[in-house]
Formats: sequence, structure tokens, C-alpha cells
Amino acid sequence: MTRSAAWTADRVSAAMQGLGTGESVAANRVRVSVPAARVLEALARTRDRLRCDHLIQIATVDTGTTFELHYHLTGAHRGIVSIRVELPRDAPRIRSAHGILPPAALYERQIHDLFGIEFEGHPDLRRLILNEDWPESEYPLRKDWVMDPGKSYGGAAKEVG
Amino acid sequence: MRGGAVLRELLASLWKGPATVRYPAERVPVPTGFRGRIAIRDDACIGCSKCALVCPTECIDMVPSEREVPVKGRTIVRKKKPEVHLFACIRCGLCEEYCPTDPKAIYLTEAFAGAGPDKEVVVR
Amino acid sequence: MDPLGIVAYGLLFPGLVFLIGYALFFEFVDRKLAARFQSRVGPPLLQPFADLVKLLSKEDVDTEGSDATAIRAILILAFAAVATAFLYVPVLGPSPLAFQGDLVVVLYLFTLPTILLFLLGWLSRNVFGTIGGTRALTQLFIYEVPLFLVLLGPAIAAQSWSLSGIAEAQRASGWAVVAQPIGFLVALIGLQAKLERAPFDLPEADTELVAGPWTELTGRKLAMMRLTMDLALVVGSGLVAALFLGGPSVPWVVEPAWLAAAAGFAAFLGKTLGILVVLATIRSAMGRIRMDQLDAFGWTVLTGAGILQIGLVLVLGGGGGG
Amino acid sequence: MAEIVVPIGPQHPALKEPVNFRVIADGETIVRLELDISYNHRGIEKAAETRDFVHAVPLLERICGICSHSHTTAFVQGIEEAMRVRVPPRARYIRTAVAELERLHSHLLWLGVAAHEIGFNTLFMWTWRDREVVQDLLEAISGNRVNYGVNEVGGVRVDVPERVVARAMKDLSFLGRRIERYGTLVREEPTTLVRFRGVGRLTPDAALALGTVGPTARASGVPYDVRKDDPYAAYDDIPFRVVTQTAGDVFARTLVRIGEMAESVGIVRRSLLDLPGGPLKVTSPRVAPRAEILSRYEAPRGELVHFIRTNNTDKVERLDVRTPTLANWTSVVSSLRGHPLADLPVVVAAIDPCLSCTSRIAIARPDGTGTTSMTWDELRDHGKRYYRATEGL
Repeated sequence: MTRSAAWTADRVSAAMQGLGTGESVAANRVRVSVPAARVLEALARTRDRLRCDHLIQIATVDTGTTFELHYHLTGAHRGIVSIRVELPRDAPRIRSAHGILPPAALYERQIHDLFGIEFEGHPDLRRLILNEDWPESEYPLRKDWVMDPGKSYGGAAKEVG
Repeated sequence: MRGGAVLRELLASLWKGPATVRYPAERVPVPTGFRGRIAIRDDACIGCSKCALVCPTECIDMVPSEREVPVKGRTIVRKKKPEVHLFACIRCGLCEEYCPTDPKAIYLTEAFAGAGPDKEVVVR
Repeated sequence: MDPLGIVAYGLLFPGLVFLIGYALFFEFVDRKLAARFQSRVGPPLLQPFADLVKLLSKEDVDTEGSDATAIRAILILAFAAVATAFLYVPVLGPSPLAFQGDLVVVLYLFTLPTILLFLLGWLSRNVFGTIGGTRALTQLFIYEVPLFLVLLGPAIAAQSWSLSGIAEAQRASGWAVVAQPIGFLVALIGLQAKLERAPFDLPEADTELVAGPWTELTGRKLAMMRLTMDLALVVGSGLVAALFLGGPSVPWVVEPAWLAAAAGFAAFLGKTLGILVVLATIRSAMGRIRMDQLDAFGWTVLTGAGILQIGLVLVLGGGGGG
Repeated sequence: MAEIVVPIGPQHPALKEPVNFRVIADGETIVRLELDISYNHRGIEKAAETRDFVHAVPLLERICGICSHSHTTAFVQGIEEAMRVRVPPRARYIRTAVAELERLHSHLLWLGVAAHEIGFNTLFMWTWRDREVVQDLLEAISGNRVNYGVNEVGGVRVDVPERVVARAMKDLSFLGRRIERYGTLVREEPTTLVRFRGVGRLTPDAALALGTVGPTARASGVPYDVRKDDPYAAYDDIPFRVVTQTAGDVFARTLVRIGEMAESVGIVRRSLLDLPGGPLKVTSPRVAPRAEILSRYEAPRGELVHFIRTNNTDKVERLDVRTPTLANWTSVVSSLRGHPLADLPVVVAAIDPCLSCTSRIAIARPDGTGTTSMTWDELRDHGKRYYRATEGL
């Protein structure tokens, strides 16, 4: 099984007609930027038309001005499709993808906890990563997050002396 | 008998006796190249502080220390030398790798045992 | 035997003191053998004794809201039951306290600790204890039938209900294990299940239930219960040795009485240790089975074998023996 | 029996790592399972953003004690791809050898823990005794048993001299025999068979739908293996077989892992015997150009992914690590429904969870009436209603 040479940008663009164009970013990886509102449609097409049945990861990047979500998928063809979505920094919202890709529920919970991105339709966005007494609506992985010395961030108090 | 393999293995272990190394009476042979306790060769150090810069846990402090040391045939007066907080050192060996001297001014010995009561021990 | 002798017999030699010492030695052999099977060094000889002493000195915590006096009573009762059962197990020769029907008494006393263990778990008000306790009870029902069935085999063959009597009868008719090999195997498996040793250690399955009924036991209570279980191991192997391996008897006749008793005692030690080695090997060679699997195995394989063995004894034995 | 809540963990004799289960059991059978894992979140991804590449490697090595080499290899390969740096072949072969040795000791560790979960402590002692051989070999190669410190951007820091290769060959033949023996042991030992077979079954499409990776997926017949799908290091040059089973239960996963161990022995032997000459590393630039790399690696537990974003500085702009255990949690929670309590540790151990790698939570709730298969959404909505009712959220 050599790297899937057949996995070209235009095959992906064909499948993503009207949503975005595929650009080849690595030997076996094609990235498509799609509008946030239509991410579920893009994911559904990736799963059905491009036969990607395995969600590798939902990567999140805080570029300082926007949040980027990268949905990486692969399938038996061993090629990788990355659906890229940009979200505004003030109230970042997006539809939850757990309906199409069940494991997404898990990854979305982590992203919500650390970045504060809202996933509409997610059944259970309770606290996931951070400890119970971590102050509300503080998202540590954001670039602009700074530890406020006044607040306690839970966990054992700093070892004295 | 279905359980034959298990029985054979039981008897083999019984016959071979315990595999335990009864430390400290017996010692595990330490292979060459083992990254053990850190040590400093004061006379070889030229005070370039590369080790302090590269250390991931920043446990190496450069302290003032004047000394004449040979560098490429000439002798210079170095200004500072490294001091290592032993129990912050994770024995990764990066300091030894980036140290430009030969023989190395800062290196990991093969000293295996590293426990100690005083957390603030400093290796000079 | 004059009353003083009985008391000495009961309390000192083959009685309590010897029993506790021998039980601790049993635990040592068991743990050492299991360790060496696993390429480990294993404990020193006096480790079980040291554990006992250490536990006795530890703080004895009563869980809040649990009926402390009831739990203490249970522990003492369990210990006493097993210790008394040992009185009827022939050690030097026929036990002086033997009487027709002591086999039934021994079996009854031998079952008591398991039921008490269930109560212990139930009273400890700990969720692990409750589940562990119910498991102990369910397990009891499963192996009890085949175990008792099989233990009655030699009794029928020897036409006697006294443990010592059965042992003596085998002096003439040869060891019951020869005539009833299936019975011997089922007895060993049943014993392993009764003592809740792997693969039947479901009640105190440490991977799910922390320690089952034992979870809330600390200090003196834990020491008492562990000792009781060690005693049960000795009593159990003594029981099986007496029933199937002829108890403290040596095949050839030994003239002077005291030498006969000594030979008998040596035979008792040898046989019980032999049984212990088998039990320890089973313990090391197996993982733990699940309750439903124990159910299936217990009712089909064990009980089936038990009934078969009893059938054979009734048909072949035909009341012969003696 | 009324439904009782059995708390298992986070400190529990069965699970050596901080995971907490709130098991809602009806008698002995598990009705519902709530799992909380984030007990040792150390904010490594945040810390990685403040360290240059040289300092980041020792940090990432400590994400996990059993798969430390996985994280550093994935990371440095990502940075090398961003810098367009060609790593010399000798370095690639050494990385492969250490990677497979890590898989070997990780699977041996797992086999022992799985045996312990069902009370078979003897196998636990044997496997961990033999694992010492692998650990000592790694110590001889890299100078440390756990955090090997083999990788750096541009190549490797340790060389494997001739005498170490000779010693490795001796150790590998011993390990080959031992693994073959464990293969027969597991197939023959009655209680292991009984406790593993048919437990925690995962059908191929469930395995795919629930996003399982690694041996857990391969045991259900999903042949994904990053070493074949997206070859890195020297996996292109060294022939090996992707081990799969079809039953998808704990026993199949055991066979897959034992098969993989045998393959690993072969790979390490091949990679050390054919060790090419040449340098151990190339000097790489201090700064990585603006790039976005998805670096995938086949860790012992499954597909490990490092999503790396570099921005023309000597530090990563963003490092998003998705560990294999995170992907496998969803399948555990759903495959445990209806199982007796006794199977919980076995099924959890079957995905070989590495808690220090991941800190996530998953909740699955069947409605308890029979085992009708519920779609994922029904299952979740039911949970939400129930959860709000009981916990009064």
C-alpha cells in the first residue's frame, strides 16, 4: 500500500463542489477551507463521497485574530482530508459533528473546555479536562489567556517554602 | 492436556529460581553510556554557559568563578562556571552534548544511585 | 482419655496452639511456593507470624454506623468454629473426641465461616462489602452440594460417620483416593472454592471489589479473619487427607504405640502438605473466573462428577469396605 | 437488586492509573458507566508553546512513561517536515528500532496487566520479568530505561555500536521464544480463555464508527496501521505484517498484541542488522518556516497525532496532540454496557489505556430496557434528560 498517489486536490474539490476548493498541503493530505455554517455538510460529503470513515483529530488553533478548527479524516484509501473552518474570536460557535462522527463528541468536549468554542447540539458539554474548581469561562489554551494571580485555579496550593 | 503449557512454565520458573536482583546486596550491571548523576570538571570549564542555556529544566546556574583555563592552546581567564541543582536535573544529557570542551566540563557519570535527603544539593 | 488429657489435646498439641502454628506455616508454604512459581523470592519463614503481630498492633477502626459488636462476635464465632472442627480431624491417630457423626459436625462447622463472611460484608455498610458478601454466599451454594456429596463417598465406603473411623477403615481397605479418584479431585476443587482461593476468589476480587467483605476489616479484626482463613486451610486439607488419603496412618504396621503415633503424625503432615502444594499450584496457574462461569462450571461439571462418584461408590462399594 | 452506584477509582487496585468510574450496576451487570479521567492534566500543549524545539523534546517525552519515544518521534518528524530537513538513514533506522522496542515492552506490560485484571498474577509476574530484558536493552542503547532521549530535531543523539547490536540479537532471540510461549499460554490457559473470549466485543463497523485505533481496532478487523498507511522513519524499507483479528473481543486484542510483538522482534532485528552507515544527524536550522503539519505515528496503543503549526520562529505556534487512548475511550464506554461488573477492568484494560497520555471523559447511557441497539444520539439525549433529572443540573 504505497501512499495513495490518486489522492489529488481536484478529486477533493470535485466532491466539495460549492463549499471550497482542495489544496494539496502534503503528499497525502488535501485541505479544504469551508464556511463554518456548512461544516456538517462538508463532513458528510467527506464521509460519503470521499469514503473517509475515520476521524483522526479535530485540531484547534488560536491565530490571535480567529479560531481555526481542522477536521482531519482518512479512510481505506489512506488519503487524508482536512476540513478547515474559521470562527470569530468573540462568541465562537459551530454545529457539533457528533451526529456524523461519534468520536467528535469527545474531541469537542476538550476543545470547549480549553478554548471555549461552543458546539451547538452537543449533548453534554460539561467540564472535561480542567479540575472542578477551575474558574468558569477561563480558557487556558487561548493565546491571550493569562493566569490571574488573584484567582485560585484549584489543585494543591503551591508548596510553601 | 490443555493447561500443559502453564504447568511447564510453572515448573520452569520454580526450577530457575527467583529473577529478583536483591539490591543493594546484588547490583544490576549498569551499561556503558548510562546517563547517571551529573558531574563537573572545574578545570576544563571555559564558562561559555551553553549548558545553562540548553538545560530543559533550567537547573544549571552560572556562578562567578575566575580561573585560568586552556582554550585552543591559549589560556584565558573564565568569568563563571556552572552549578547544578542535582534534584532538578532530569539526566537528559543535553548539557554534555552542547558543552564545547574536550574532555567535557559537564558530563553524566554512570552513578546509578541518586537518592538523597537534601533536596537542595548542588553539584559544583 | 482423662479430662486433663482432653484439655491438653484440645488446647496444646494437636489442638489450638499447634493448629495456629501449623496454619501460619501453611501460609508461609503457600505464599513461598506461589512466589517461586512466579520467579519471585517470596516471604521469609516467620512472615505470616510477623503480619499477624503487626495487624494486632494496628488501629482497629469500626466503620461508622456498622454494628461493631456484631462484627466482633462474627469474627470470634468464625475462628471458634474452625478451631473446633480441627478437634475431630485425626492428627496422631483416631481423635479421642471422635464419635459417630463427627463428620457432619466438622462439615457444618467448616461451612460456618463462609456464611459469617457474608454477614461481615453485609454489616460493613460498604458497597464493596455487600457485593463481595453476596458473591461469597452465591459461591457457597454452588460448590457446597458437590463438595459434601463427594466427601460422603469415603464415609459410605467405610460404613462410618466418624472422621477418625473412616481414616482407620482405610488402613485395611486402602486409601479411598484409589477407589474414588473423581471424588478426590472434586474435593480439592471444592476446597479451593470454599477457601475462596484463585480461581474462585470472587468475593474478595481485588480488581473490582477492592477486598469484598474484607474491605472494612482493619487491625485486630483483619488479623483474626486472616488467621481463621489459614486455620480453614489446615482443617480443609486435614479433612481431605483423612477422608481420601487415610489420615494419619502409614500403610505398614508400626509396633510400639508411641512410634505409631509419631509415624501417623508424620503421615498427617506429609499428606496435608501434599494437598497444600496442589492447592498452591492451582492458585498460581489460574486466573479468576466470573460468577456466571462459576455457576455453569459448578452445577454442571462439579455436581455431575460428584453424583457420578457417589453413584459409583453406591454401586461398586455395595456397602463393602471395612 | 436496586441500581447501585459502584465507584471504582481514581485510586483503585485494579487500575494503576488515575481514572474514575462511576458504575451504575443492576446487581452484577453494568447498566451505565460514567468515566472521569482528567486527573493529571498538566497543560503540556500550553507549555510546548513557550519552549524552543530543543527544550520541547524532553517535555514531550514526559507526556507518557510507556510511549515516550512515540511522542518525541512524532514531534521531531513533524518539525523536520516543516523545515524540509532530510534525516540521515542511520537515524531513521535507530528511531525505528527504539520505536519497536518500545512497542515490545509496552505490549508485554499490557499482557501482564490484562492477566492481573482477571486475577492471573503469575502471568503478570512472568511478562514483567521478561520485559526487563527489553528495558535493559533500551538502557544499553539510549542510556535510560524510560525516557530514552533518543530523538532531536534532525536525527538521533545515540549511536548503536557493534557490541550493542550483538547483545540485541541475543536478547531478541530470547524474547522471540518467550513471546511464542505466551502465545501458546494464552490460547491454552482455561481461565484466560473463558474470561477474555467474547468479552467487550466490538464489531468492525462499531470499531470504525466509534473511532477506535491501534490493536483495539485491528482486533475487530480494521486494518489501519500508520506504519503502513503513512510510513515514517524506516518502515518503508523494513517488511512487516499488520496483525489483525476479526472477533473484536478482548481475546482477539490479546492475539493481535502478541502477534505485533513477534513482528516487532523481527523489525528490530532487521533494522539493527541492516543499520546503514553515515551520520546520526544533520544540523537543522534553529527556526521552522511557517507551516502546518499533521504528524502521525503508530504508538503501541494506536494512532498518535501531533498537529503542529509553526510560524517562522524557534517555537511551535500550536501543538495539538491527540493520543490513541482518547480515541479508544468512546468504544470502551459503549462496549461495557450489559457486561458483568467483573469484566469492567478487563474491558478497560483491553484498550490498554494510557491515562497520562490523555485526560478525557465520556458518558454513555443505554436505557436499560433490553439491549436494543440505540443510535448514538438517542443514547445521548436519554443521558442528558436522566442526568439533568438526577444531578439536578
